Amino acid sequence: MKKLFGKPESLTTVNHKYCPGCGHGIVHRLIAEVIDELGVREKTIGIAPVGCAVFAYDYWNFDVTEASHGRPPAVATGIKRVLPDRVVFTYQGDGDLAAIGMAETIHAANRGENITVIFINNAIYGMTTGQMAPTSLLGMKTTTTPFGREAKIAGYPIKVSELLVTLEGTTYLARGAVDSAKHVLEAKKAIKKAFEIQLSGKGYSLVEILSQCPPNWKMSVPESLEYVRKEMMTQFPLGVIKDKTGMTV
Amino acid sequence: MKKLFGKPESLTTVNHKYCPGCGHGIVHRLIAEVIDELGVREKTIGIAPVGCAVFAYDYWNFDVTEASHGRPPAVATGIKRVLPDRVVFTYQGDGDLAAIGMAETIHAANRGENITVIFINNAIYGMTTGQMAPTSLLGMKTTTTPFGREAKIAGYPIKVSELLVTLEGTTYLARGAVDSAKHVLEAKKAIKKAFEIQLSGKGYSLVEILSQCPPNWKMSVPESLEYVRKEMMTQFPLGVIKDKTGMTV
Amino acid sequence: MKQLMKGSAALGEGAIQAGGGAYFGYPITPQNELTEYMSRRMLEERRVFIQAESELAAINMVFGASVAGARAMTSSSSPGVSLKQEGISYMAGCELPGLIVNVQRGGPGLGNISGSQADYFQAVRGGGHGDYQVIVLTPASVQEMYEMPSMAFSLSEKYRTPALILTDGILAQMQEPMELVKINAARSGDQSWILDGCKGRAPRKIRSLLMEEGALEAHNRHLQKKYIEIKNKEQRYQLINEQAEIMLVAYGVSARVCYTAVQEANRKGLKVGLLRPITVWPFPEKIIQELVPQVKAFLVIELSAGQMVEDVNLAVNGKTPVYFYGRAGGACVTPEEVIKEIGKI
Amino acid sequence: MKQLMKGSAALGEGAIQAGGGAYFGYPITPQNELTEYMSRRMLEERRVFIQAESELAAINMVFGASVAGARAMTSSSSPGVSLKQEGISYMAGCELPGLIVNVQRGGPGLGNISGSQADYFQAVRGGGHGDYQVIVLTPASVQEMYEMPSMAFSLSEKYRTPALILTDGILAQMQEPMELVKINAARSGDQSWILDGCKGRAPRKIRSLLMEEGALEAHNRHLQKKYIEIKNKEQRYQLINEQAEIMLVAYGVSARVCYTAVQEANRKGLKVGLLRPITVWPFPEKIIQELVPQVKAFLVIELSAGQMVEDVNLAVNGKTPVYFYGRAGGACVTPEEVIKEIGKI
Amino acid sequence: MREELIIAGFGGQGIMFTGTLLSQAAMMEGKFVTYFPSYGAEVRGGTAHCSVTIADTSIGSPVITHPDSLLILNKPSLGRFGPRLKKGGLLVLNSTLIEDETSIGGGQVVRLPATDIAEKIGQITVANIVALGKYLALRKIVSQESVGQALEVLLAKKKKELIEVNKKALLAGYEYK
Amino acid sequence: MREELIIAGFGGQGIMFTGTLLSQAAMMEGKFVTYFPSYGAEVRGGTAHCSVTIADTSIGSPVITHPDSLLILNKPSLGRFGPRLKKGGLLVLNSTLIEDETSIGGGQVVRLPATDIAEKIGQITVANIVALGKYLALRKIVSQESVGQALEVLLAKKKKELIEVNKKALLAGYEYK
Amino acid sequence: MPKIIIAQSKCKGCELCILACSKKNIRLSQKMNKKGFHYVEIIDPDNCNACGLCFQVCPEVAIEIWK
Amino acid sequence: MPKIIIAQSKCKGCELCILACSKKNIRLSQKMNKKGFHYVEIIDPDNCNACGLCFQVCPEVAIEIWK
Ligand SMILES: Cc1ncc(C[n+]2csc(CCOP(=O)(O)OP(=O)(O)O)c2C)c(N)n1
Ligand SMILES: Cc1ncc(C[n+]2csc(CCOP(=O)(O)OP(=O)(O)O)c2C)c(N)n1
Ligand code: SF4
Ligand code: SF4
Ligand code: SF4
Ligand code: SF4
Ligand code: SF4
Ligand code: SF4
Ligand SMILES: [Mg+2]
Ligand SMILES: [Mg+2]
Repeated sequence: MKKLFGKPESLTTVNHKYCPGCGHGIVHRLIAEVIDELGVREKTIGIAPVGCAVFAYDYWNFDVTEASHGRPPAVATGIKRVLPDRVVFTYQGDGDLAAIGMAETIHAANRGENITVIFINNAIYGMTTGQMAPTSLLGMKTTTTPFGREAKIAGYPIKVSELLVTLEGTTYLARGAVDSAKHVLEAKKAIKKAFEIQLSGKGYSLVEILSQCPPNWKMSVPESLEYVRKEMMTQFPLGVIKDKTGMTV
Repeated sequence: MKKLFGKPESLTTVNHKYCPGCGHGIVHRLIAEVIDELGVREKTIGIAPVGCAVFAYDYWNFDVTEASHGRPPAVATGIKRVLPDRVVFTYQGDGDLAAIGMAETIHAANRGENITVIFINNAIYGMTTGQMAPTSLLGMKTTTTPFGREAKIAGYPIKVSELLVTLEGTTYLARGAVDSAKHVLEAKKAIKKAFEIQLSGKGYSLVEILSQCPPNWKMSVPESLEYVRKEMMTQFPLGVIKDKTGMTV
Repeated sequence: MKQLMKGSAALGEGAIQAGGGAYFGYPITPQNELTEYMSRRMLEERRVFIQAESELAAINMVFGASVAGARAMTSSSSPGVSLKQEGISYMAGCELPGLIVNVQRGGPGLGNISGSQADYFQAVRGGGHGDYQVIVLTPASVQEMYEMPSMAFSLSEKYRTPALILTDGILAQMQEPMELVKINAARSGDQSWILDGCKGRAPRKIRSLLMEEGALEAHNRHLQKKYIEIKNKEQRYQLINEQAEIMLVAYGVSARVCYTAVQEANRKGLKVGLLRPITVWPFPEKIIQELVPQVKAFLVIELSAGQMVEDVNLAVNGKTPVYFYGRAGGACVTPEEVIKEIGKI
Repeated sequence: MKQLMKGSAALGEGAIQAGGGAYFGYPITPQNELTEYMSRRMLEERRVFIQAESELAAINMVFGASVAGARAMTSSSSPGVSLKQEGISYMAGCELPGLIVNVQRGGPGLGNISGSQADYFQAVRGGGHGDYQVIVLTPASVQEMYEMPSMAFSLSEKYRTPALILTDGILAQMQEPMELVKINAARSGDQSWILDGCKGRAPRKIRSLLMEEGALEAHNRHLQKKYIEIKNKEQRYQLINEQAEIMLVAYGVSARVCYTAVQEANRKGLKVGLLRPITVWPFPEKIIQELVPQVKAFLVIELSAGQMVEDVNLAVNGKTPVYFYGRAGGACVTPEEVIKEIGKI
Repeated sequence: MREELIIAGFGGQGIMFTGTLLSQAAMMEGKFVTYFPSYGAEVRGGTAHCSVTIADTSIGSPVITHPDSLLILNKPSLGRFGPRLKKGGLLVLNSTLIEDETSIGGGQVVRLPATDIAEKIGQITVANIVALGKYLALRKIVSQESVGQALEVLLAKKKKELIEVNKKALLAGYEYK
Repeated sequence: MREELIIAGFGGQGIMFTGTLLSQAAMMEGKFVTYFPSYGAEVRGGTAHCSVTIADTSIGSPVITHPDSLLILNKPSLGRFGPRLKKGGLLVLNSTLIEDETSIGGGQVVRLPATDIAEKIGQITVANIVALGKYLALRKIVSQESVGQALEVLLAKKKKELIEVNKKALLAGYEYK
Repeated sequence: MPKIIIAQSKCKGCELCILACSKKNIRLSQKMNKKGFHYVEIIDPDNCNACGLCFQVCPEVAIEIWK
Repeated sequence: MPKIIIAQSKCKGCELCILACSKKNIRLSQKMNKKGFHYVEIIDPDNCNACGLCFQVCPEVAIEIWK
């Protein structure tokens, strides 16, 4: 018998601390599979964020460093410039990447750093238990928008991938989701493509993944999947937002 | 006899410390004229940046506060939310607004803060004597790009106004220049429009002004004007980049 | 009437009752409940609440709101407060009032989210650049969490320098009975520096850049004079058992631990007392100097590797032995440990 | 052969000769010449130079480059160094080596651009959060500016904690004859923590988050043990006139001022000496304690309102009088003023 | 009088509510009380617990190292907190979820099938209150009536409909033999 | 020997170059020397100045409060630095740009039309070197020859063609009566 | 016949696999694992086609499929 | 006839007004002001049409025009 599906080598056997149904675990596995498939586990350095995925270094079976909240792009820049032939990626939440880390995100993208950014957009601050994120939808009730997010007070959900489009340094920008097996497989393709771009030295790639956070959305898992499909995907349409390499996924 | 042209009331009589030919002085006057014309001098609060315009508080004849480098949008937010019926504007250089202050810039814009941002793009760090700015053109020799700005190392010139277009919070984005009397007059119209938008409560407005910095560009004043016209305007085309109000200047 | 309240909520309500007009925060454990409390209550009161994009933005929004004349505040926990240091130095330089709350957690780096007291130096020695001080208050109960914002705002305005409430994850998270007593919300100090538009007056400028020869030195002399005045007038503390031979010194949550230890030690017949600084800047050095002749030893207790103990040493200046016991990294000292340490003296 | 060199350029060249592999900076006066020097020389040497988008980004790039095994550094001046405090705390927590240069200027706030020494507390008391220390070195000549990066890198690697060179606008801007002596670039300390891909070994992790019960406390105990070892082994200083009755204590540029004052005082027959700390953390307290019996008074001179004087006081512990003279806000003390102060003792 | 109690179980078992409820009751009786939650924030999974100290005189630290009593609702919590129990202390166990039979050195171990009892009452989520009832029966720290009143205060606003079933659970635990 | 000199004028008058040149010459003569510029950075306009200390023994602070000598090339600088001159000190003035006739208490005031002389030499920008020549003639801190050699070192790389005119200016100043 | 292994100890009962399975061949168990989660189980091993959809969505990588 | 006043003390001789004047009616003076700048002067007051272009570009607001 052959193992068709199972834990990739680039994952450790440590159990996740994520809530039931959380998308983080799925994306961790996708990254690990891609790294295995590309055969780069032994030359990969990952950067874990401050967010629910802060313990990601325990889950990946390759070198991983922590970074302070919002600064993974700067840390990645430091690593990649020193070791240009290694594979360097950041894994960041929407608070990390688009709130406190917005300047670092834009500038690493603009410099066209030859790194890959995996961006988990769950429209909420998961780890700190449910505050508004820059990507929270209008009207969304969070612990810091108890009356729903109102644009006048708290601004609009930021479309990060679209925002980065105008920067010449960005090579590949795509958005996926992990609400269904179909989307999971598509997301994996985008992630793989992003890493391939890095391996061929073509510059900055970012894959945004819409991800469910049932407890902080105050929803059951099925409800949260519906929310991803009905609400999130309307605001954040799936697909390739930019591809300078001209290839399609 | 009638005074046709002269110092507006909103300027003090203090002499500028700017270098000969610098665009800052022109834009200071335009802002002062607009404020006079709108009759809002007594309810205006300006925010001076850290940059060559750091002493702007001495030049304007209304309330002005300092802000730490890059943070004028946050300071403006604090002021405007407390005093929503006052006129609040920031005056910022490209280093201040687009490098260290990028996160604050994006988020104030995204919140649609009802403020006006006057953005002096001189493609250089003037005050600190000529280092590369986020807007420095490729190939430009600065004190920190002695061999010319190279995209691989230092990234691309950022088009700030274009970058902000995707943010729903931005109401009006325009780019002008002060290389000639014609452009000066156009820039003034854009500035006036930006303040009018604030006065009517329509939200965030930003006017980017291409400005010459002869000494740090290592050029004579006429050469610097040519550089603005030939090089800067190619990379940063003049005009209205976004206008949600639908009106034209 | 008493009610159960969480420390962080009490602090938030206290700030609101004190007339806090603008709150700017960014989530971080263990101070999230404060931000969340404010997100609801400030809007209910039609005041300003913004979840800022970062701690840096938050402190600079406080700067702006303060410039505009509001009682403005921000709160965070250790890593986030590190990010505010430049802004705090600017506020001190510009002589702006304002309130910063640090709900300390275990460090350094990301550390953990347990209560800690390892940011003492940062608070009282100026973690930012330049010679400046902020007034640092340390509550030790939920009741004090509620009452201290008012004190902080008014000292801050009186002396035109930022105030910091230095608390920790334990006090912020705990609940105990407290009373929503009436809070004084009267603004104190001169207000002729506020920027609200120059109607009917000369324009005003707020700045800390002083390039003219000698100007910054003169400004620093002015600041130092003010700091000395604060040192002379505003040292606050609580003293339990004045006649004690062994005097514990502790603030905030560790003072509570010491309180239990003192009770037990006294039961055993030991002459142990507790000096609890309420202001840690200005540090209550006068009372320490007064206690020196009678006290055989000071024992400083902190949830850190030893920071406030330096202030005690500086005040005692070698005249009485000073001992230290602490636990760093988010661990909490127990009354039993304190008693054991007393035994060692 | 001697040559005239600017302090900042000397420091930059010294870092390059010491094998500095990656520099990340952001412009700020009075350290611009250092960033500019590196922008040319690092590229010439095919090493890493980035003008970061901010000081925050710069320190985190240093974090990354250090993780990847490079001798990494950043430089800034006071306000910019305040912004690095969170990052420095993370580096200390993660036990990463690295070099931070602070070319101090007048504060607080935007202040001015003259040389100053008012960030001493920030450097030695941990301006960031948590219980941590960085090794702080203070050059006093252009020659030392050149030689110190090597010392900083190797101490930093040996003990796996960041090092900081605390200098000022005067030393950075001045020129004087110096020699480009050969610099030791050998990497020191264990390197088995570097992340460069897990080829042929188990994956490595760098982190400062320690959530398991007791883990962060244990980590802090480990750190404190290391700090005590550094305190015991690495106190460095220069002592002029060991037999002096009045001992000046000063570092960096104010030590130079004192040097002139000592010469003149000696000419007048006064028994004045100078203790110049070269490391200010660890502070050379042992030599101070040794000097106590013979010295009638210490006079601490700083370009600040008085910061290092506390370390002198803590070391002396009341056994000898300690005096202070300083000027804050970017003003420079003169030898005449020092002599006048000596006269007052 | 001074009682230090740790309540522990899975997140979702109402651990925090049980602690707050007891604290509220103590306060209403005019006692000194502190309540301190373990904040699960920034840690997903694992157990939740809280510490309640009730005394006649004012209370120092709300952190409890060696509790007088333990109320343990799931198995992992037993492993974590069991060893910390003060010598001779009281351990109340939810035997529905904890099959463990080891005794605690010198202390009193009381097992009750709190989840089963709660299920019988018709609301599985009140197992915590059942256990609290038993605990109160053993240690008369506060009266059953005060807890009943506290329930009314705490549930008055949003969950009025749950007051009755909680009171039932409290009684069931109190009277469980 | 110890000489503290401040050189001041407009930005663009070669103030910094003059100071570096003198320092280079002093170093080449084996003397101790420190050079400290006033950094115009972050201040536009105003005057530029630098401080040069030359001595036989090692030098402490490079900051000069009361200079032994002043080399003043424009009027605003006279107002700023004149009052700081040590009693009995030397003041060399560029009389082309400074009409001022006030004397400095007790000191020696020497006026030379440095800009005029430079213009005659055919390079208005070497007025600074003319003034330096005069200063050296009065205070023989370093020899004319050393300054000549220093000129060759400093201009060797990029501005070789300017060496001669600078030497001429130096001599003209040196010999000006 | 494919072999499908679900690690009970890893499963958090999120039901994502249940929703994903085209064969509706997975259900929640009545039993709880040590972490307090009702884990899932295969209803009919013979009915599984080894399509791996359940694996794709499982955040815990709790499912292994052999054939 | 318009009156045009150029404040010599404010002028920095940047020549922007010279470049802007459609009448080519402004020139650099041989003289320097206190700040060390060659300031500008009107060549022929009668030739000025008060168009204000010089004013528009002057960074120093050194020009005043009356009519
Ligand atoms: C400087 C700093 N600020 C704030 C925090 C607290 N914090 C931890 S995670 C987080 C946000 C997490 O949200 P996100 O990045 O969206 O990740 P998620 O948990 O949703 O995956 C915050 C604000 C911190 N640790 N450090
Ligand atoms: C935190 C901090 N970093 C850096 C500086 C130094 N600094 C002053 S102005 C400036 C940039 C000026 O450039 P820009 O914003 O483009 O304004 P300009 O001078 O060109 O008008 C910098 C980096 C500072 N004062 N504070
Ligand atoms: S809180 Fe949300 S993002 Fe965090 S682990 Fe739980 S489900 Fe995932
Ligand atoms: S340096 Fe450039 S921006 Fe600054 S005043 Fe001079 S010309 Fe203007
Ligand atoms: S492999 Fe396919 S058919 Fe089999 S259980 Fe999984 S989803 Fe269902
Ligand atoms: S998807 Fe995984 S964790 Fe979720 S129920 Fe299925 S097996 Fe369990
Ligand atoms: S007003 Fe017009 S014509 Fe007259 S000087 Fe100025 S630009 Fe020339
Ligand atoms: S534009 Fe103004 S400053 Fe420039 S030369 Fe003309 S008058 Fe003088
Ligand atoms: Mg998120
Ligand atoms: Mg600029």
